[in-house]
Amino acid sequence: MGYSGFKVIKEALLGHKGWTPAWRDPEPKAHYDVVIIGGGGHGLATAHYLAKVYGVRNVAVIEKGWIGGGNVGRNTTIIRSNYLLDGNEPFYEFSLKLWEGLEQDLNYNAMVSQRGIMNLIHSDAQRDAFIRRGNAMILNGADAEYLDEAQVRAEYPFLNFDDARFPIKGGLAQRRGGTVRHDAVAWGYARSADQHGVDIIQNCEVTGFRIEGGKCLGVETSKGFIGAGKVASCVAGSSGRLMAKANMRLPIESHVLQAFVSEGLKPVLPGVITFGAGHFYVSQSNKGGLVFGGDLDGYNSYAQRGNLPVVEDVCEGGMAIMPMIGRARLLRMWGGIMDMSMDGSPIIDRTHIDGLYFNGGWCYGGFKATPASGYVYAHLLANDAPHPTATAYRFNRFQTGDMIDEKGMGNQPNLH
Amino acid sequence: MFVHDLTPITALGGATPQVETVGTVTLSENPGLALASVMARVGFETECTKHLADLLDGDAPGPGKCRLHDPEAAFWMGPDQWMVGAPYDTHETLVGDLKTRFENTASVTEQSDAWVCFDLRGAKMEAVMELCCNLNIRAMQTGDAQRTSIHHLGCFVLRRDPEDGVRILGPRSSAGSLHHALKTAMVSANLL
Amino acid sequence: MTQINRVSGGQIDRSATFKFKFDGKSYTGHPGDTLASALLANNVRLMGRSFKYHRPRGPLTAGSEEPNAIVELGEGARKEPNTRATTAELFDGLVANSQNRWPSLAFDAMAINDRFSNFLTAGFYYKTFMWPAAFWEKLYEPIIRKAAGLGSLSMQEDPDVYDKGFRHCDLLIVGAGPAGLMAALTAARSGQQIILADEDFAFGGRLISETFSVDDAPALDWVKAAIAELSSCPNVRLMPRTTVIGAFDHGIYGAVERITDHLRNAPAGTPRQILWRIYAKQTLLTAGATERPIAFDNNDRPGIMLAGAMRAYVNRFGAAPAKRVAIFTNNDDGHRTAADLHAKGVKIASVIDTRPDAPKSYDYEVLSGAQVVNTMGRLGLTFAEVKLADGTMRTVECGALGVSGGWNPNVHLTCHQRGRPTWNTDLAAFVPGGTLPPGMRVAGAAQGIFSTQGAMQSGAQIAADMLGTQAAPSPTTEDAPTSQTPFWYVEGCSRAWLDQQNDVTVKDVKLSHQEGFRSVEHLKRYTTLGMATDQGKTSNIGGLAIMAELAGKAIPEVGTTIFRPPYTPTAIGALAGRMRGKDFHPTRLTPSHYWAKEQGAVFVEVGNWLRAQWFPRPGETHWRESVDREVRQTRASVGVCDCTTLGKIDVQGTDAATFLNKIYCNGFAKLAVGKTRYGLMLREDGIAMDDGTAGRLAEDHFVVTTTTANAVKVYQHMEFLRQCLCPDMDVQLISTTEGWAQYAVAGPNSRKLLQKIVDPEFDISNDGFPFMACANITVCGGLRARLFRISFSGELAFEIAVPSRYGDALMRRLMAEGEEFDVTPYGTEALGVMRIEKGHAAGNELNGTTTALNLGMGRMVSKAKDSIGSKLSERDGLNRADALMQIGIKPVDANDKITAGGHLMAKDGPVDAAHDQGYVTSAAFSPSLDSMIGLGFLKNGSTRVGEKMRLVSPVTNLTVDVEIVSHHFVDPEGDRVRA
Amino acid sequence: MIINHPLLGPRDSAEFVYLGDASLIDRPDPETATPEDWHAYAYLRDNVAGDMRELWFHEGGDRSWLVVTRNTLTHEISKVEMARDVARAQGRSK
Repeated sequence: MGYSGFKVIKEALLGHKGWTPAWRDPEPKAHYDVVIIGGGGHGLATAHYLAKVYGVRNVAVIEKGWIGGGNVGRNTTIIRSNYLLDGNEPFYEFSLKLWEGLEQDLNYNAMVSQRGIMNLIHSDAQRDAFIRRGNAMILNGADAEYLDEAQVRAEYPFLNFDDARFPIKGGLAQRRGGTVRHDAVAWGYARSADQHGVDIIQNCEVTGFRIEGGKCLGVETSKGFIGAGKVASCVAGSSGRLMAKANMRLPIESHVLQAFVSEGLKPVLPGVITFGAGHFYVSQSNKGGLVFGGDLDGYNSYAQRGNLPVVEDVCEGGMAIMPMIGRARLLRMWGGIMDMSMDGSPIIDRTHIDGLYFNGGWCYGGFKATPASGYVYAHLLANDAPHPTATAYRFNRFQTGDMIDEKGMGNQPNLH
Repeated sequence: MFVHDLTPITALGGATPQVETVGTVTLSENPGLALASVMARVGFETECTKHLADLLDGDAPGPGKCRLHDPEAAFWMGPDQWMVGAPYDTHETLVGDLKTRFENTASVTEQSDAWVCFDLRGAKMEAVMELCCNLNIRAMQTGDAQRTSIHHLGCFVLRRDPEDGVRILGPRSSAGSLHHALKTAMVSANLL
Repeated sequence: MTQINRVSGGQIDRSATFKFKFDGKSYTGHPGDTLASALLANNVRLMGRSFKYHRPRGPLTAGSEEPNAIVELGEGARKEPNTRATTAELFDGLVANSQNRWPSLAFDAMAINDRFSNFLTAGFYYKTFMWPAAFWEKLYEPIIRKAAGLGSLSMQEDPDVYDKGFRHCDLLIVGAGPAGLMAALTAARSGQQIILADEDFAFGGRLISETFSVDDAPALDWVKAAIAELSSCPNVRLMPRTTVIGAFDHGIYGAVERITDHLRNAPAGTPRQILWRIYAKQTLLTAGATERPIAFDNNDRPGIMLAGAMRAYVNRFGAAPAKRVAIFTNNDDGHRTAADLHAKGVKIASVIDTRPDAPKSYDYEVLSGAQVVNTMGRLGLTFAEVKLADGTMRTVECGALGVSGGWNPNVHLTCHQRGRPTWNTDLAAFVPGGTLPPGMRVAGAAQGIFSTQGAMQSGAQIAADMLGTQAAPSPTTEDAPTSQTPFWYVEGCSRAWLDQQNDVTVKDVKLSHQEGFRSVEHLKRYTTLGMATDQGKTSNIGGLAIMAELAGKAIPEVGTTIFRPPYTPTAIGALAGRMRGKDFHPTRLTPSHYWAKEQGAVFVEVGNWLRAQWFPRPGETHWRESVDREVRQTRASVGVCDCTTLGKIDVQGTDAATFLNKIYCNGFAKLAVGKTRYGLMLREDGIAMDDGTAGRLAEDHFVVTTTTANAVKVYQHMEFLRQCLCPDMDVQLISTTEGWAQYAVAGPNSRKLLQKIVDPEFDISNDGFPFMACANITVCGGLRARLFRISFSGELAFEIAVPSRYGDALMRRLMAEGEEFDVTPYGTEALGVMRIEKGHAAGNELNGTTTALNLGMGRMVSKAKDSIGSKLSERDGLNRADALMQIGIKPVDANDKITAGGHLMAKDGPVDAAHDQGYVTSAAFSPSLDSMIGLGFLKNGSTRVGEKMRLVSPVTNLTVDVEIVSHHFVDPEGDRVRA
Repeated sequence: MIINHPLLGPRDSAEFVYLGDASLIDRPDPETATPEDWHAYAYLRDNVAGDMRELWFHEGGDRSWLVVTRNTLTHEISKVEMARDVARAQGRSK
């Protein structure tokens, strides 16, 4: 069923009797061409593009719980493509372009809002690094804008310019960056994939892989064995746990990242702001809540909850840069589990097991990457060759020494 | 002996130490300490501890403890590591004397000027410390010495005689920030 | 205006009268009132508007679970949005305003939404506003954003201060109601350390809102006696106005104590709130229960509130919700409300009880098996429409309607570590589940024990169990059975509200189910049920029950949404405490800081350090003038720079040299005593980590310096090697960064200057103290000092260190003695210029992705020994033929600008990422070359010296022709440093 | 979280700096190790959902490295050892 303003009005007048489920609730078939493990944003996007772009429709997405229950429903909803390295920037710019056409592609309003993102600069070294990054973005066809202190002040007069421990010296803006209604991304992709024939199977947990003679034949699940031509892991956050069932050790650790939302407030923040001298980034949702976050808790965890020190650390950053939020109240906090990779960049690749594919290691870049991740993963699954924008996301880069390390932190995941 | 003509300043930058009183609590900057760390050489842990015990004529302090004693005192810094304190007028000789005493059983390092020392005293001292660090200050006994963090600054807190006094050793370069943190806590504790 | 709804009794202090304002209108109240109780006393029912439909709203509750009566409290910079009138303690001069309405609360233009509610159902926005694409940001979204939100921020800096503190206890008791007080009385006798916290300003919980007696005396007397006894116990800390907001790992609880919110003017400097981190060995949750409503058509009008809340207003606050009140209940609790109100002289219009066998009353009419099916009244309730047992309809006139759908235990804290509550069929409610946070137990109503007597007994008994002591004897009091028959909503044809703040109705839940959003998390996210500032404390269960019914499942099968911290919304200022403004991070000052300030130095933040950036002299108007002069003077004669900020680590022990051999990629074993050597540290992954020097003061004693930025990281790394990789190495480490004031004395006359202060017995001539020498010396007549002959500037240079407290005096002495040489102090800018001129790598080059090879030090990585990172640095990807190499860059036209962050492209040919050849890491104007110069990395750069290229920086609109040169711009042969 | 330090007793985890899996103690023998060994040591992790042995540095305390056995699902800590003792027990020396 198509969604539109007219449809909404029609249904309103007819008492909303005509709305049907956004996706079916099918029982799994015995065999699919592709079984995607993980009904999060990336898994559902992969299904959508597999079916719609690559014409592979005999596809199942199997989800342990309810779709969209992982990080796609737990993030701070920011989209951007302000990356430095050649291995990353083209991919994230591709993603941003897909965001820009998402509603029309999905016939679902995920409220992609290109309200702009601003990275604040607090030191000369930071300025040098951001200028290098801004240039890399432009050279890769993305947009970037360098602002001096006066220009930042003109846009965000309420930031702490005059009593700052680390004064604001400028900013790097990406006007095409912004936010998206995160849950709607999962629902929109699910609805579209479903309409293209994909089976979305919820409450179905993968208990193991059936691997014979070095080939993956399918997955054992809580709803029985499901055969598959190709099995695609797409469970960032739980990659370690899942791939262990295939006896794989990964260059990945699972860490908890907390996110926060304030009570609803009348509009104060036009765009997204990232504090460069503390752990704090913030935007304001369309409902009025300040949505903000900071750094990882820092220790391995699968617990989807964090602890107080990081909550305080983030709020300290918030008060340092936006001292007028002192009387705004933190309403809710939650934790998501990140696949923290060894160089801070993702992995989208075949595994050494024939027919078993992997997509993970998203660190906290996952949400903004959702469309491109699905697209290039679909490309890899359909063609057995990496998409041009994702050629660097290989397992073997750590063996060859071709790390993609934006932050320059090395093989310590909790620092990325 | 030492006739050099350079005038020292205190950690807070003054010619004389600062003393502040808020309500019942007094905070005094104390420049009167010479300090040296003593770290046992591998294989000589026992001998080193023995030397330290002799120096303090008593036991060498164990984990979380300090030995309050004159002229030299010491507190535990880490496994086989102690900080020895003595009156400041020994600062030129302290390290040398310790090296002679400990011989090859320990590595001795000058620490006198690495730290700012504050003495915090008064009836509401515990209330002040509660606002500063996560030590269970009310449970600490005289002779307890813990490292803790005060407003992101790594400090040693020594619970001293009399009962209402603690000595706080913090990083010298941040003396001003530490002083500010302690003072604001004193003001709050006094109003609560 | 008089308080026409005041009734007798209650715990307000009638001897004092407070004046306060709501929406500009003046009212009076008494100490002990909340804003809501005072407004009700003044016959004000309308206190807010709902989020979506802007429906008129009054208080639903008398506590922190309030969804409706939320206001902007205070004015100016102290304005506090979204404050619950039901918990805001009244004080004289309080000013509050309604929010989310325009132009006024009574006439809200946005209420138009209510007319269109049929179009604005759950999730409608996902289905429209999609065409044309560009219109979303331009048209639709701005309208939606403007309409959204509740209260508004003042946009001024919060003028109040907040503290954070730490407390430790053996038992933390959360909630000072009947169970909590009994638990505390029991625990107090154990002599262990006890904290009793309650979010309310008065202890007692339900006891102070009820009329029943305890041990044949008014409950309030018992509460007072209990508090008196507890106050007299030195081991008990009572914390009223303290909300325990979260249960975190291993018994750490967050609690916010409100210090001044209820005071008109607190003494200056008093913290507004304190965030306590409570370390509790054990915790007893006695947080009571929250009453739940029944959904029926138009159940959201001002005047409709929970029956238990009505009792609180009448019994505790002496404020009747209206003159004429009706009750709608499915349990005996509603009848208790009717009786209490009746006793206070409030007219009970009738009690509508869904049960056919409802208890009778002689005082007022009881309608058994009846239901409220609709209500009327534009800005406040006027009539309730009742469907009687026989199906006939009846209109009941009333200004308030008390609704009682039973009670839900406050299980929130038990869920903070993702434990799920379990369904109790007798109570038709969720009770604390099997997996509580370790160390936590639950008693009283929070555990589902709803009788007061039972709650008191359980509180005492469980506290006794936890502490291994005797339970305090429980008094005899109300002990009614507390089974609850579930009754969630009245089938209707209009809208019945579940989440009153977010305007989620029964219809929305049905639509959610119809569209396949059936898991409880989907329901919540699709309809926004329970996402409002009250976190669904009164609404989640109703939505859940209806979804269960639609899905034909039992409620527990549908599941429950996990309650997350904080228990109630918490001021961000309180969570930040003192770490804001200039106190955000501690500030580190160098030993010469006070002197530099006297000189009028300009300072810059370098990590937590403040360093002198340059020293302007009279007449110098632009920073470049000062910096250029500092460079010229230093290179021409002598300059002094405070380099204390460099990390210093004392490395001692018989294995010290072996240890450094492992830490540095180049060799240190053979370094002679009295010599210093440059060292490069790699991470285990083969990337450069840090660089610095190590001076050997004795066979078994080195002094290692690190960069300012990496001092802490390098120390950790060394301890890791010492303790985890080489546990038997005889090496001892300690930081001495703070202990020594260290100054670089650089320039052709640096030796002459130093000779004036170094004591004569020390020979610092070029033969006596050659390049890279180091020694313990004395200065100024015997002060112990350390001298290193090392150079960052490329000049003949020394670094001299004295104990920190003498640093100030030494700097003054160097300046005085240096006058004859026209000595200059120089700051970080000149330091940077000179190191770029010399081609020394610094932070911009050691950026965490560069190798020794990139830095032009590939040959330094010794193959003769094992060192951290040497093996992985051999990987192909780090040793490609076209690897980036450090180079120097000069504009072809000396007047052109060079910018760090610019990228290097072939002189002609396309400018894009595909043709990127390298980038500029550092740039500065070089007074020595009278041109801008830069350092950078270029593919295969070492072989491309002399090549002309294009430097592009589109983000700063710069394109410059540049020449690739050696990165040693000044004195490439190093003659000066050896002079 | 609270880490029960073998020498100092219960200490807030905020005083510590986290490194990662305790397998980082098992640095390959430079004489015999293959590139694969180095790759596995530096980059591959078990990342267990359950009891994990991990390295914490007591930055704000006695500067000891600790090996903490902690459950990554519940955060429960079942064992805390001095890393130096662990390293010796695993045969590391100089």
